[in-house]
Amino acid sequence: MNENPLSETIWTDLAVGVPAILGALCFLTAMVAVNRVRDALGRTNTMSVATGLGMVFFILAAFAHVTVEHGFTWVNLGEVLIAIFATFFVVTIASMTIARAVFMSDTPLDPDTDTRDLDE
Amino acid sequence: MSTLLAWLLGAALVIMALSLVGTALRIVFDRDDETRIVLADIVYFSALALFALFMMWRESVVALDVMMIGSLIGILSTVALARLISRGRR
Amino acid sequence: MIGRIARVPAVSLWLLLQILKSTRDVARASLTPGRVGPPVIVRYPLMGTTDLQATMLSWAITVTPSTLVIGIGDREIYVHCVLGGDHDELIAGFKDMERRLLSVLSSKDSPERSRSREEGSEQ
Amino acid sequence: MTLLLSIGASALATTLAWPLTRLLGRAAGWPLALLYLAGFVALLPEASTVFGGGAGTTATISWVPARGWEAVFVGEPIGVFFALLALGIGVIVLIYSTAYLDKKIPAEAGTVPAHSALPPGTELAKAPGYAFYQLITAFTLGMLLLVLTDSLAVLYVGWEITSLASFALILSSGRPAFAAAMRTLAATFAGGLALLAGIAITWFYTGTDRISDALQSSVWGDNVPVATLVAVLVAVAAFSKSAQWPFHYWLPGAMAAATPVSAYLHAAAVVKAGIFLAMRFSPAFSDLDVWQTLLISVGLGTAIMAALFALQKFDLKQLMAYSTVSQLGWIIAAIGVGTDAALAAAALHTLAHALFKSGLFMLVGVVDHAMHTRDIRDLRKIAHRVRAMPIAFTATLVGAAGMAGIPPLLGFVSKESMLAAFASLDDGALRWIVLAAATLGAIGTFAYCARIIFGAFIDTDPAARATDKASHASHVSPVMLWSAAIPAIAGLPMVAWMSPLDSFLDAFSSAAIPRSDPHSHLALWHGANLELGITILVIGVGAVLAWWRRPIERALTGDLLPFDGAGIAEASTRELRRAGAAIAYLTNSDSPDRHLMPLLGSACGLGILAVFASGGLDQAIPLHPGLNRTSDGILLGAIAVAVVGLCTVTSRIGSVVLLSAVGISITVQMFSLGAPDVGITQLMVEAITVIIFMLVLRKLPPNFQPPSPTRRTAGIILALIVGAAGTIGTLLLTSRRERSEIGTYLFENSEPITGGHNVVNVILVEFRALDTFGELAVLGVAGIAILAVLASLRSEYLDPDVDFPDMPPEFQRRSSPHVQRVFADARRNTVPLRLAARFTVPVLLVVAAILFWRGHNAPGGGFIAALVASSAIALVYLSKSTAQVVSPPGRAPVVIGAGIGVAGLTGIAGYLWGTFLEPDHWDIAGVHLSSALIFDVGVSLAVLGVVLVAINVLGTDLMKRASQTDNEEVKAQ
Amino acid sequence: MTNIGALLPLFAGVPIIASAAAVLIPFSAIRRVLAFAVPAASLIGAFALLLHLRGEAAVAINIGSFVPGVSIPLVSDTFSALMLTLCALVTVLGVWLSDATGDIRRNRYFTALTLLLLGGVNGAMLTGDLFNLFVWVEVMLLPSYALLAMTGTKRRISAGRLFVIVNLVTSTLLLAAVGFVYGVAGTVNLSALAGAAREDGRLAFALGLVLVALCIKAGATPVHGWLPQTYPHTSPGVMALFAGLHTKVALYAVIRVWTVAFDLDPSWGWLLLAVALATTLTGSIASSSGSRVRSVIAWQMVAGVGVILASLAVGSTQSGIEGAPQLAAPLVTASLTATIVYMIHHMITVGGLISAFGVMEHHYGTVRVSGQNSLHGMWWRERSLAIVAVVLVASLIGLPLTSGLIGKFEVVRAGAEAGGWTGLIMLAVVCLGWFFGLIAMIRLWRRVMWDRGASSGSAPEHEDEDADDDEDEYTDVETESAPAPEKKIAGIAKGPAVVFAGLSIAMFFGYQPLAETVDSAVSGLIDTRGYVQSVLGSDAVEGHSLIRPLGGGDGPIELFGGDASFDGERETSK
Amino acid sequence: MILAFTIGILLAGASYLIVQRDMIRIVFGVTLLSHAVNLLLLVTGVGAWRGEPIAGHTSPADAADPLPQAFVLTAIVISMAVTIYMCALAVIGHNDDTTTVPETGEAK
Ligand code: NA
Ligand code: NA
Repeated sequence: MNENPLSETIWTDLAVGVPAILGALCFLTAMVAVNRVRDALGRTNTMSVATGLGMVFFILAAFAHVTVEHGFTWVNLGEVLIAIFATFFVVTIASMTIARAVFMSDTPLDPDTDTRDLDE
Repeated sequence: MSTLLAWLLGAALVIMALSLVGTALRIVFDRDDETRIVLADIVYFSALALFALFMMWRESVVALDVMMIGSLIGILSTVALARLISRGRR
Repeated sequence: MIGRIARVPAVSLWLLLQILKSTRDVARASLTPGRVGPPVIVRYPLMGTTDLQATMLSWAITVTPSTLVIGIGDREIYVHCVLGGDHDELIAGFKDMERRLLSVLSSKDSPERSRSREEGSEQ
Repeated sequence: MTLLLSIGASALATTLAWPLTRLLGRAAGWPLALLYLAGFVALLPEASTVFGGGAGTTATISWVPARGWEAVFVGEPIGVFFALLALGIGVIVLIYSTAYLDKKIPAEAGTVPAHSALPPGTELAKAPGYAFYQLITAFTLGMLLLVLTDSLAVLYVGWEITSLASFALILSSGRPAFAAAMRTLAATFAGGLALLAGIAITWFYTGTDRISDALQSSVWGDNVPVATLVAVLVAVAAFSKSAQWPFHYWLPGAMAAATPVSAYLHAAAVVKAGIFLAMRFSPAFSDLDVWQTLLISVGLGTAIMAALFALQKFDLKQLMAYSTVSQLGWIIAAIGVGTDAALAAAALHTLAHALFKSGLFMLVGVVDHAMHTRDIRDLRKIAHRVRAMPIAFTATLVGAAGMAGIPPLLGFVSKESMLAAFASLDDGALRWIVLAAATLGAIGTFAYCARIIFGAFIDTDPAARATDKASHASHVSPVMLWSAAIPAIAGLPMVAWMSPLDSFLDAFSSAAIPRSDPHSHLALWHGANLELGITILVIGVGAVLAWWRRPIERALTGDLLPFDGAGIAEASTRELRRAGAAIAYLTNSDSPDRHLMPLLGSACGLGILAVFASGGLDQAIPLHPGLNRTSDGILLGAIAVAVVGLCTVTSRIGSVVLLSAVGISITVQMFSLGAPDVGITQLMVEAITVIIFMLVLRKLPPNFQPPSPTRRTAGIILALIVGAAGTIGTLLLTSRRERSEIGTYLFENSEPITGGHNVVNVILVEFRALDTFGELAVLGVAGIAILAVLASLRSEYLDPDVDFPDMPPEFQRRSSPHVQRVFADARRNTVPLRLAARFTVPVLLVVAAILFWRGHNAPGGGFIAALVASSAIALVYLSKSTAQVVSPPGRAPVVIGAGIGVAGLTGIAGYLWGTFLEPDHWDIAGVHLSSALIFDVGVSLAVLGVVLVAINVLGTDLMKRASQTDNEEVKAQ
Repeated sequence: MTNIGALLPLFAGVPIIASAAAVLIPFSAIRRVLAFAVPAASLIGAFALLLHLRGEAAVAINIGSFVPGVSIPLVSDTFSALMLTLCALVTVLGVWLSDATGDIRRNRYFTALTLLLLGGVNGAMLTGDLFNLFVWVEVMLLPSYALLAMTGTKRRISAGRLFVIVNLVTSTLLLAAVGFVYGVAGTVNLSALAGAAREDGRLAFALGLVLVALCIKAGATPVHGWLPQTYPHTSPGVMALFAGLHTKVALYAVIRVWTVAFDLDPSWGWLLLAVALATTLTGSIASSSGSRVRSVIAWQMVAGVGVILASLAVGSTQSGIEGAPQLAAPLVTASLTATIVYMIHHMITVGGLISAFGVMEHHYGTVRVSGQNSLHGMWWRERSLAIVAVVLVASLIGLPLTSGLIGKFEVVRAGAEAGGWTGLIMLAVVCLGWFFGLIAMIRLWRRVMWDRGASSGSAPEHEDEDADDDEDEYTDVETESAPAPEKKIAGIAKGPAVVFAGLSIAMFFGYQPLAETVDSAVSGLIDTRGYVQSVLGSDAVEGHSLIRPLGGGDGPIELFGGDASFDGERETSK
Repeated sequence: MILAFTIGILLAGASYLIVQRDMIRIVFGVTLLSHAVNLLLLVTGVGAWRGEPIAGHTSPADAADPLPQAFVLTAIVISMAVTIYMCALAVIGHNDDTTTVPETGEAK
C-alpha cells in the first residue's frame, strides 16, 4: 500500500466534498425527474443524469479521497479511468438496451408524445 | 476528518438517502415493471454512491476496486433486466 | 490521423458541455412546476456508415440527459427527447453532434465526412 | 443337560423339517415325532427330580455376554410340566399329521385352487405345504424356549416365536385365513408388548434378568404400585395368548388352520403359553388383590361368555375353539385364586384339558375326513354316523364327558378341585359370586359338550333317517383315528392311577406358591361336599339343557353381543388408518408452506422456551458499546422499504428489482461492516444471480398468483414472529462478548504463518481450507445437478414449446411496419452492446486475473476472481444478438470436474509435505508461491463451471436440442 | 505415519476426487466401477479404523496442522467409526440396488453425485467443527437434491422442489445456529465447547437451535412431513441411500452435540423426549395409511427416528442429577446404547425394506399399495424375495431372530433404567409405536404380498380404502405401462435386500461383537475427554468454558487449557 | 443494535415469502433468508470493530473478526449454488406453482 498522504487543506476537503455533493445532487435530480416524467421511456431517459453523470462525480470524489489519504498511484488512476469509462460509456449503452426493450413492450407512452416519425 | 468535509459528506449522504428512499418507494408503489427496471439501475448506482460516501468515513482498501468493479458489472444487471422486459427477446 | 486525435479534447469538452447544459435543462424542467415535455420521438438519418460511428453517436445522444436512442436501424436511429422541442431543431442538433463526432471518427476523405460537410453547408 | 438335549431335539426337528418334508412328504411326521419323543424322554429324568421335590438343573448358553443376556435354562416344575405337554402332545399331533395331510404336499401353501371357492369357515388347509412341519416344529421350539428358560430375554424371544409360528401356521392355510392370521398376530403382538413392558419393569426394579431371582425379589411385596403394574401387564399378556376377554376373538378365527395345528394350538402351545405365564409369575403376584380380581373376573366371565358362544356354533371346530376359551377361563380363574390347592387344580385341569382337547380336535378332523363336513347342520343330514364311526364316537364321548366334568374322568377330578379352590376363598360374598359364576360356566360346559356328542354323531334330521349315507363315509386311516382317540380317552385310565400326580402337583404348587406347604390328595370321592353338590346340580340342569338343545340353538341365533372382537379389531384398525391418513394429510402437500411453517415455528418455539422457561438467558451481560453506525440506519431504511415491497408486489419483474435492491443494500452493509471480500463477492453474486433470474423469469408467467387471504394472514403472522425472534435472538446472543480469541489469533498470525495479509482469504484457503473444499464441491455439483436433473426430462416438458409471442400489440400499434422492422433487428440494435462488451470483457478478465493473484494479500482470491470472470462470460452471452452457448457443449462439466479434482488433488498433495490440505510455501525466483494458489485454481474452475452450465442450460435451447437430436456429444452438456 | 488421524480426511477427500473423476470420465463402465469401488474402499477403511480404535479413545487431525482450536479438526472415535462403516455399507448396497434398477446406467452423473454424497456423509461424521459440519451437510445435500429429482416417479420434480426448499431452509437455520454459537462462545470447535451448554444458558439456546435444525433434518415432529412426502418419489436405490445416510447423519450429529456440548443436560432432556415420542406416534400412526409402498416405509423411518431420539432423550430425563455421567451411569449407558443400536438396526432394516419392495416396484412397474395397477401378489410370484421382505418386516416390528428384537431390548432397557413416569411413558409410547407399525405392516403385507389383484377372479378386498390415492405410477423406462412381466426378478437384483436381511439376522445371533463395539462407542460418548483431548491436545481441560462475557475482568482465560502452542507458531504433528 | 432489526426485517420478509405458492417467490425468500443469516454471521464478530481485517493495514484494536467473514463467504457461495439449482427446478415445465405438479416426462 502506497502511504503518501497529502496534507489536508480546505482544497483537499473541497476536492472530495464538492464532487460528492454534486453527485448526490445528480441523483436527487434524477429521482425527481423520474417522478415527474410520465412514461417509462422518459424515466429511462432522465435517469442517465444519475447513472452517467452522478456516478462519475462520486468516482472522482472517491479518487480524490483516496489520493488525499494515501497519495497518488497510477494503479488508482487506472482503476478510476476504468470506472469512469464503465459508467459513462458502458452503462449508457446499457440504458439504450433498456430503452429499446421499453419501447418494444406494451408499456403505453406518454399520450402527448410526438410520434409522427414512427408513422412513416 | 475536517469539519468542512464532514459537513459536505454529511449533506451528500442526506441527499443520497433521500433520493434512495424516494426511488425505492417509487419501485414499491409503481405498478409499472418497465419503470421499476429503470429505477433498479438508479438504486444500484445509489448503493455504489453510498458505498463511496461511507468509505470516505471509514478506510477501505477496496474503495476504488469496488467503484471499478461495480461500474463494470453494472451493465450486467441492466441488460438482464432489459431482457426481462422483452421476455428474452434480444 | 493526428488531426483527428487532436480534435478529441475539443469534441470531448463540447460533449461535456452539452451534458451539463442538458442536465441543467432536465433539472430545471423537473424542479419547477409545469409539465415536463411533452416528449418527442425523432427519426434521425445517420450520416455515418460504420458500426462504431453509429454506436458513438447513439452513445453521445444517450449520455446527454433528456435525449435517448431507443433503436438503431441501418441508416437511421430513433431518439426519444423527453423535454420535447422542435422536430427540426432537434434533428439539427443531432446533426451537429454527429458532425463533430465524425470529425474524430472518420478520415477527412471518407464519404460520411464529405456528406456531413455537404449537409452542414446546406444549413 | 437334559434340558438342552430336549431343546436340542426340538431344534433338530426344526432344522430337519424342511429337508425331511421334501424327502418323505407327509411321512416326515414320523421321524419328527421320534425326535419329539426323544426330547420327551430326555426330559423325564429332570421331571422325576423336580416333581419329586428336588432342585432342577441349570444350563447356560452364552448369547450376549456384554449385556448379560444368556440363554439360561432351568428345570423347574411348571416349566418342565409344560415342556412335557408340548412334546407329548406334539408327538401325537405329528403322528396324526402323517395321515391327515394330503399325500402329495404342494410346493406352496394355499395354492390349491379349490380353496378360494370354499365357503367361509371351511377348513382350508389339508395341504398346508412344505412349511407345515417347519412351522409346527418352530412352534414347539419357541414353546420350549419359553417354558424352560430362566432368562427374561429368552422368555420374550420364545413368547414371540410362538406368536409368529402360530400366525404363520394360520396364514399358510390360504387366502381367506388371512384376516384371522392377522388378528392373531395383532392380538398376540399386543400382548407381547405388554409382556415386554412388564419384563422391562421387572428388570429394572429387581435388577436381574433371571426369572427365578426376579420372582423372589422383595419388590413385589414392598412396592405395590410397581407390582400392580407388572401384574396387570403380565395378565394382559397372558390373556392375549390364552384368548381371554377381550382377546378372545382371535382363537376361533384361527380355526382356518389345519386340524393338527388347531389341536396343537389349543392343547399344548399358544394358548397354554398364557397359562404358563400366569402360573410362572404367580409367586410374585398371588398376594395382590388386583391379580386375583383380574384373573378371577376375566377368567370366569370369559368362561361363561365362551360357553354361550359355543352353544351357538355349528362348525364343530369353532365350537371346540370356544370351548377352549371357556376352559382356559376356568384355569385362569383358578390361578387367580392363588392358593396352593388352586394352583394344583389349575395344573391338573391344564393337563386334563390338553389331553381331551387335543383328542377332541383331532377327532373332529376324523369326522371331517370321514363325512367331508364338520358342520352340525350338514352332519344331521347323514344318518347312522355312530355306526360308521364307532371308535371315534366312543373316544369323543369320553373326551367330551371329561370336559363336562362327569365322573370318573380326570376332567371331573380337576373340575372338582377347581370348585374346591373357589369355595376356599376367604371373602364370603366373593366366594358365593365366584361359585355361582363357576356353576353357570359348568352348566354351559355340560350343555355344549352334549351338543358336540349329539351334533357330531347322534342327531339326525327326520328326512335323513331313512337314508344310509354313512355307509359312504370315507376310510379314515387307523393312525389318524387312534392318535386322535388315545389322548381323548387318556383321562379315563389316569383316574385310576392318580397318586403319582399328587407329588407332581405338590411340587408344582410349591413352585407357584413358594410359601406354601401343599399336600395334594387327588381322589374321585371326597365325601359329600359343596363341590359334589354343584356337580350334581350341573349335571341335572345340564341334562335339561342338553335335552332342549334345539330350542336353545334357535334362541341363541344371531349376535349375542352387540359387537364382536373381530369387529372391534377391524374398527380400531380402520380408525387407526383414518388417524394415520389425517396425520399424513397435514403434511401431504408438495407445497413447502405446510412444512416450513412448523419448521420456523419450532425454531421460534425453542426461542420462546429458552427465554421464558429456562431463565437461562443471562441478560445481565450488556451489549458491547459502539455497535451502531449511521450507515446501518440508512441501509435499514432502504432494506425495510425494499423487503416490504418485495412481499407485496405481484409482478415478478418488480420483485426481481426489489430483490436486487435488497441485495445491493446488503452488499453495502457488508462493506460497512469491514468485510471487503464478502462485499465484493456479494456484489458479484448479485450480478450473476440477476442474470439467472432473468433467464428463468422470462419463461414464467409475468405475475405471481395472488395469495389467498389465509395464506397472506398466516404469512404475516409468521413473518412477525420470525422477525421478532430473529431480532431478539440477535440482540441476546451476539455482541455481548469481547473479541473471540480465535479471531484475534487469526488476525495476528496470518501473516507470520502464511505470509498472507488478507486474513479472510488466508482463512479460506489455508486455515479453513477444508470448508472451502466442501464449498467448491457444493458449487461445482450444483452445475452437475442441473445437468443431471434436466437430462432426465423430456424436452417438451422441460421447456414446452409456447409460441413465441408476437411483438407486443401496443408496440405494433404505435409503429409503422418499417419502424417495427428496425426495432426488431436484433443484430443491428445490439451493435453498441457488443462494442461495449468488446472493451469490457478484456478489462474484466484482467481484473479477474489481478484479483486472483493478489487474493492472499488484498481482497480477492479464487472465488472473487472467478465470479468476475463469470461476469465477463455472462456479458458475452448477453451482448450476442442470438442466444448462443458460451462454451462448447460438454465443456462445462469438464471445468467443474477439473475444479473439484484440482482442489482435491492439492489436498492429497499435502501429504507430500505434511497432511491433507496442508499448505506449503515456496519462493520461486523471488515470487512467493503457495500451494493454496493451486487450490484456489480449483475453486475458480468450479465457479466458472457452474456459471457456464447455468447460462448454457437456462439461457439457450441446448438441452432441448440435446434431447431432440439424441446427440450424445450435445447431451453430455 | 505416526498419527493415523492424518488419514481421516481421505474418507471425504477420496470420494470427492473420485466424484470429480466420474464427472470427467466418459466411459460408463469405469464410472460404474468407481460407483462400487469407492464406497467399498470407504467400507474397508472405516472398518480398519474401527479395529484401530479398539486401542484408542479417538484419533484426530487438525487440518493443515494449524494450532488446535483454530484448525478444523477431523476426529473419529468408535462411534463415528461405527457410523462410517455402516454408512459405507449402506452406500455399497444402495449403489448395488441403483445398479440393479438401472439408475447408474441411465444417468450420466449418477456415480458422481453418489460419490459426492458419500464424501459429504463421511465428512459430516468426522468433523469436530460445527461450521464445517454445516459445509459437509451441504456437500451431502446438493447431490441429493439432484438424485431425488432425477430418478423416480413423475412427481419427483415437485418432490424435488419441496426437498430442496425444506432442506435449504433447515440448513440456513443450522447456519444461523452455528452463528449464534460463535456469537456467544467465540468458537465453533465442538471440542472446545465440551460441556459448555450446561454452563451457559445462552449457549444452550444457540446449541439447542443447532439441535433443532439437526432434528428437522432427521425428520422429527413437527417437521417430519417432508420426508414421507419426498423420499418415496425417488428411485428405490436413491431412497435406500437417503434412508441410510441422511437422517442418520443428522442423528449422529444430534448425538454428538448432545453428548459433547450439552453433556446430556437433564434440564433439556424432557423437551427432546417429548419431541421424540410425538415423532414415534406420528410416524407409526401415519404409516398405517399411505398409498405408496415406500411412503409406508418412509413413515416408518419417521417412527424409527422417534424411537432413536427417545432413547437418547430418556438418558437425560432424571432431574436433580448432578454430573450425570457419574450418577446416572447405568441410565446414560443404557440410553446411549439403545440409541446407537436402534439406529444401526433401523439403518439395516429400512434399507432392506426399501431394497426388497423397491426391486418389486421397479420390476412390476408400480408403486401403489392398492387399487388398480397396484403392486400385489408378491408372495405368490416372488417367493424368495417375499420371504426376505418378511424377515425385514419382522425386523422392523422387532420380532425375534432379527436385529429388531435386539433394538427393542436395548430401547426397553433404556426405558426401564429411566424408571418412574418418564420411563413408563416412554415405554408405553414406544410400544404403541411398534404395535401401530405392526398394523401398518399387516396392511402392506396383505396388499403387496397376499392380494392377487383383480386377476384372481375375486374382487380385491377392502376396495373402500385409499380412495384418495393420487395417480402416479412408477414410470420406469423399461417397464412403463407394461403389464406384469413374465420374467421374474433377477437374482442379482435381490442381492441388497438379501444382504440387509442377512445383516439383520446376523445382528440377532452375533450381537456380542457389535455390543462390545457399541459399549466402547458409548463410553467414548459419556467420557468425552478422549474426544476432546485428541483434538485439543492432552492438556485440554474438559468442559472448560470459553465464554468470556464483557466486564469479566479476571484476565484472559486460557483458551485450550494453557496449550503453549497458542502463541503463534504452527504446531507440527510430524 | 440497528443490525438486529435489519436481520429481523430480512427474516420477516423471508418467512412471508417462503410460505407463498410460487417457487420463485420462495427462492426470493430463501435469498432474503441467506442475506439475514450472512448479516447475522458478520454480526457475531461484534459490530463494534469494523476495520477491514488486512494485516498491516488495520490495527488489531480496530480490525473486524475475520473468521465470521470467512464463514459468510462460504455461505454466500453455497447459497448461490443452491439458488441456481432451484431456479433450474422452478422453470421446468414453465410452471413454478408448488401447489401443482409440473408436467414432466422422463428422458428417453
Ligand atoms: Na440520456
Ligand atoms: Na445456505
